[in-house]
Parts: sequence; structure tokens; C-alpha cells
Amino acid sequence: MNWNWFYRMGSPKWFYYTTSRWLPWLGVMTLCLLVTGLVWGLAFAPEDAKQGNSFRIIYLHVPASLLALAGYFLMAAAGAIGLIWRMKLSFMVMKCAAPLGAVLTFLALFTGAIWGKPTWGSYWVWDARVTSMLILLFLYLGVLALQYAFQSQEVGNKASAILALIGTVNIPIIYKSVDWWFTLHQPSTIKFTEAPSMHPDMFQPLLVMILGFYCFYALALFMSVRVEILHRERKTAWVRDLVSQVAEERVGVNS
Amino acid sequence: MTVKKSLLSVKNLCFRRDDTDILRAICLDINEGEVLQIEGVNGSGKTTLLRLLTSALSPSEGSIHFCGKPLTDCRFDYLSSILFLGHQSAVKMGLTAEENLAWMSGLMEHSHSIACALEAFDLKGYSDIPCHRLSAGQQRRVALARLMLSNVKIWYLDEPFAALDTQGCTLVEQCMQRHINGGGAVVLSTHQSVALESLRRYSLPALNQHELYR
Amino acid sequence: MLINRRRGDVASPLIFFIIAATLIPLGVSPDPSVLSMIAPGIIWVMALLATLLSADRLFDADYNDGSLEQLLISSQLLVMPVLGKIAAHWLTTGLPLTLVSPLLGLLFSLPSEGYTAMMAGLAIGTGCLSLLAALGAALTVSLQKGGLLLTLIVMPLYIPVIIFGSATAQYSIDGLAWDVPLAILAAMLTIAIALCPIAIAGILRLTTIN
Amino acid sequence: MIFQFESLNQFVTMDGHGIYVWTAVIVSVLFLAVLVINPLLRQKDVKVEIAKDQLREKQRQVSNREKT
Repeated sequence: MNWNWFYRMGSPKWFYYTTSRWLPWLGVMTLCLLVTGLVWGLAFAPEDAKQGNSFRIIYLHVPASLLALAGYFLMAAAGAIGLIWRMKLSFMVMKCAAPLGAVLTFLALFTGAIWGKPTWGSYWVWDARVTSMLILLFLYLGVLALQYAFQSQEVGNKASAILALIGTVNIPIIYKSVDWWFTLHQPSTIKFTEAPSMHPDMFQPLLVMILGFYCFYALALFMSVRVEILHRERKTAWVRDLVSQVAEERVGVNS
Repeated sequence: MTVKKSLLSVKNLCFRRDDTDILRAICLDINEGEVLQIEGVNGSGKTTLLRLLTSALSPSEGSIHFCGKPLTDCRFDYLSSILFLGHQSAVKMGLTAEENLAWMSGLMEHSHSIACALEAFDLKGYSDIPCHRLSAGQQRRVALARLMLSNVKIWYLDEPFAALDTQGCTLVEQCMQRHINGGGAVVLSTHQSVALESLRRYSLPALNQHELYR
Repeated sequence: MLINRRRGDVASPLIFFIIAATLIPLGVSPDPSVLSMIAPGIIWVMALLATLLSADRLFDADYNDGSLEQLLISSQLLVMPVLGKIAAHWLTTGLPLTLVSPLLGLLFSLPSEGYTAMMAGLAIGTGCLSLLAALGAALTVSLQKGGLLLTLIVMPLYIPVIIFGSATAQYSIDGLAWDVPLAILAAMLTIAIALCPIAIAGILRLTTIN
Repeated sequence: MIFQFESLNQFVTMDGHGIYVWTAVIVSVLFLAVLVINPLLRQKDVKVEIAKDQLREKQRQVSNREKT
């Protein structure tokens, strides 16, 4: 089997130049999807029978939580690849995915809390899902803090990659135990499980929003990885050339 | 003079940390019955080199062969035939000198008795005192008394003369002499000049000075 | 082989455990009915904090005097001394906590059905806590201010243990089958014993030197 | 597909749920925007920094040459 593509993918230079071609498209796509989904969801999707208009927060809450979780697995996978194949790029991806995921997790919690007020009557409910999300935030913060605690970039990368992997092993356990804990403490008077089937008119904009969030995630991740690449590869020839080109262009414009 | 048997051969060893070269293209041989002194200014990577040689760190490039075999294939054999003494002497403050030696040589096989070793290093009366009550030099002596107890092939000593008086230094030199006479090898990093026969020197170049200061 | 003499260290988590638990009635309410309701949870949270408090010293002394470095290059597997260290940690924190817990149960007017289950749960659960704490301690060993970071890292991993641990006691008080959560705790301990030392050995190789 | 509200005013208030929905929307959009704008700004900073480094190096080379 030909593994060339795999190693080429690990080259920061290749990544930088390829993504610079993709970025504009990705940006436009993200913007279109998010605007469409948001307008559709906020204005055109039918009102929920029970929850009224407050259910419209779902169009932000669900994609954010989905990506927060997916982002953690991506981060852990990138860390594992970095540890196994010693690929510098995947460590950079991991490093950039951590704050991104943490912000998304926070957003999911925040929108969830706001949604909870009109629906459940309080901003915070110790619901299994909410609690798991909070723990996910802690896991993200742990990885982030460990990353920056070491003086050596390399050690920080590897240590936080290991932590991310340990977290991945633990996520299902944590989720299951929290779920179990919740059923223990809440005799099933209220059920927070979502309606089994959503009306297609409601679901379609949600799908658009989820797609939009995925694109957004890719966009934001690529952008911060590119910065990281420039920063870490500053001594290589291609970055020097790139920067001096930019500098010359600017001088040319000024004169 | 007979040809000395090579114990360890190092080829083109490089070590990088965060894309900065710490060590570049190190080639050296360690032979039986020989003392290799590693020299270099502060920050030239002496300790790092010793850590690479003791396989505590893995090199970014290059290879280390022990008795002709690559280190990765004979890690266990190699590790059981070396001794490393670092800046920190690994002396447990809560334990007495005697207990410390027993613990440390428990990692290896016995040759002399512990009392003998302590006597040789002038620590006879202190053997049952917790080490935190000993002076820095005495603690160092406890660590070095390990040398008397070991019968491994290669010694790696990182700044063995630090905190020792002249008498202590002579003792260590005697130890080393006995060791190489018995067919062992010593690798040490120090700034002091060592009066030993069959001493070779290896100087580490100072790398990236301007980068360090930037 | 590797258990050190640190006499003072045994006492301090224990004293912390008791004192901190004493603060709860002062802060919440001295009402026995309230206290007995929250007793299992409080005792477990205190046990967790006590293990965490002592955890950052787990590899610290060895790191500072260089013996960790010696262990790295010894011909033995690193896993064994690591396991020994963790066992020592459990013997000096988990076990005393378990033994003292009935006293706290008394203070919190824990219903009498709960004692056996609570002690069994604590004995097994603190083992898990020690293993996980060692994981965090290994990651933060070379950092000066590792203590706080250690808490942040280890806390989320503790959650399943604390849930099932306090559930064990709660179940027995409620007259339910408390062997179920206890079995889950034991399962977690088995998995942790199998995996954690290997992971810790790997982490120590990375963090000790570099 | 029809617009669900009778007037723009109603769209804003959303039967009393407006405040929740709109804070959620605004905060989310704000955060997402920050996530995109932050790397853009940093990219510029990093490039300027690297350019400065290069300039410094050039100057040092020049001064070294003058010395010799």
C-alpha cells in the first residue's frame, strides 16, 4: 500500500499551502450554511407545541454539543497519531483543537442553561447530559492547562496527548456512570429525553446548522493550526521565504 | 599493548528539543579499560549526552551499539551492565547511609560488603545516621560508595567531583583506576583534570551560542 | 522494597479528612436527619480530597533526589516500583481513611446499615483513587506548581468512582442490593490496576527527563 | 415554508421567550466570531514577528561584515 499521502499530510508546509487554497471556500460555505440555518430555524421553522419559541435555541445548542464531543475525540485521535508516528502536525492540531473544543463546550452549556430557564424553570439542572457536558469541559481545561504548564513544547504536547487519551477511555465510563447516577437520584417524574421524532420542518434547519458547525469547526481549526505552523516552523526556509515575500509586497505597495 | 575491546560505539548521534539542536553528530567509542572524559562549556550538552548514553533519553537520530548489537535489541543486558550517577545523588534523606547503599545496590549484584565501602569512604561512624543529618559532601560520598559495590561494566559519572574535598576526589580516582584495571570503562563529565592513565578526552563543541542568548 | 519512611505523611491526610468533615455540620446544619442523608456523599468527597492532597508528593521526593532517574535506567521494569509506590500511597491514605470512616459515620449519624457497605466501598474505591492520583502525579511531577494542575486533571477521572462509591453506602441504607455498585467499583479497580501502572511508567519516562 | 411570526415585533419578543433565544444567539455568534478572528489577528502578529527577526538577523550580518 502506498503511504505517501499519509506522510505528505504530516508535512506542515503541505498543510499550510493546501489549506490556504481551501480556506476561502470553506469560509463562504460556513457563512452560507450558518446564516441559512439560523434564519430558517429562528424565523421559518414551526413553533414547538410544548416549549413554544424557546425551543429555537436547539439550533445552536445541539450542533455545539455535538461538535464539542466530536472535537474531543478528534483531539485525542490527533494526539494518538502524534504519539505513535511522531508527527509534528498532529500535535499542532491537537493543541489548537483544545481551546476550540473548550469554547464549544462552554457554548453548549451556556445555551443549554438559557434554554433550561423557560423550559425547566431553572438555569441549571443536574441532568445527566448537562453534568456530562460539564465534566467534558473540565477534561478540556485539564488538557489545555497541562499543555501550557511545561516549558518544553514537545513534553507538553506528549503529556497532554496522553491525558487526552486517558480522557477518551474515561468518557464512556463517565457518561454511563453519570447516567446511572441520574436515574438513581431522579425517580422518573420528568423525562428530559428529546421527542422521539422531530418534525421534518424542524429537523431540516437543524441539519443545516449541524453541517454549518462542522464547516465552522474545520475553518477555525485550520486557521489556528496555520498560525501554529508559522510560529513553530519559523526557522525553516519556506516560512522565511513566505514572510519575506509578504514583507516585500507590503514595501512595494507603500513606495 | 593489546587491542582494547569496544564496549559501546556511538554513531552520528543527534538530539533535538523543540526543533533546536542540543547535540549534533556525536561519534565516539567506549573501550574496555579506558576512561573517557567528556568536556565542554556549560550548556554544551554533557548531561544530555550521558542521558542519551544511559538510554534515559532516546536520540533524535543516530545509533548506539553495545557489544556490536544495537541498543534497542539488548536493552536489558545493557541496563544491567551500567551504573549512572547524576547531579542528584539519589540518596534518600530519611534512610541511613547503610540502608541507602543496600537499597541502591539492590538494583545490582553485591560484590564487597556495604561496611567495607563505607569504611573506604570514611563514613564508618555515620552508617546508622539518617542522611539528612550528613553534610553535602558526606551525602555525596554515600552516593559514590556505590561504586565500591558495583561490578558492572560501564560507569557513567556526571560531575562526580562536585562537593568533594581533595581526599574524596583521590578516592574516586582510585576507584576508577581499580575499575578500569578490572576491564571496566568509565565515562565521566567534569571540568577538573583527572590524573589517570588511559584517559581519553572528548570535547563537545558549543552549539548555537547566539541562539541560546537570543 | 520501596516503601519509604515518612511517618508524618500518614497522619496529615487523616487529620485533614476528619477536620474537613467536621466543618460540614458547622456549615450546613447539625440536624441528624439532614446529616444522615448527606453522610455517604460527604465522607466520599472528603476521602477524595484527602487522597488528592497527598498525591502530589507521590513522586516528588524521588524526582528531586534523582532516584526516579535511577529507576528509569535500572534493568528492572519500571512498572513494579510504580505499583509499589501506589500500594504505599494506598496503605498510608486509603486504608487509614477506611478504618477511620466508621468514626465519621458516627459523627454524621449514619444509619447503622450503612457501615459495612461504606467501609467495603471505601476500601476498594480509595484504591482506584490512589491509582488515578498517581497518574496525575506522574504527569505533573516535573512542574513546580503541580498541585493545582493535578487536581484539575484528576478530578474528572474521579467522578465514576465517587458516584459508585457513595451509591454503595446509599444503597445499603435504602435496603437495596449494594453489592451491585460495589461490584462495579471492583471492576473499575481491576481495570485501573491493569492499565494505570503501565501508563504511569510511560508518562514518567516522558516527564522525568526532558 | 412560511414566516412564523405576524410582525417583526413579534419575531423579536417571541411570546416572551425572545430574551432567551436572542441572548443565546448573540452570545453564540460572538464566540464563534472570536474563534475565527483570533487566529487571523495572531497570524498577522506572528508574521510581523518573524519579519522582525529576519530584519534583526540581516542587521547583525551587516554589522559583522563591517567589523571584519
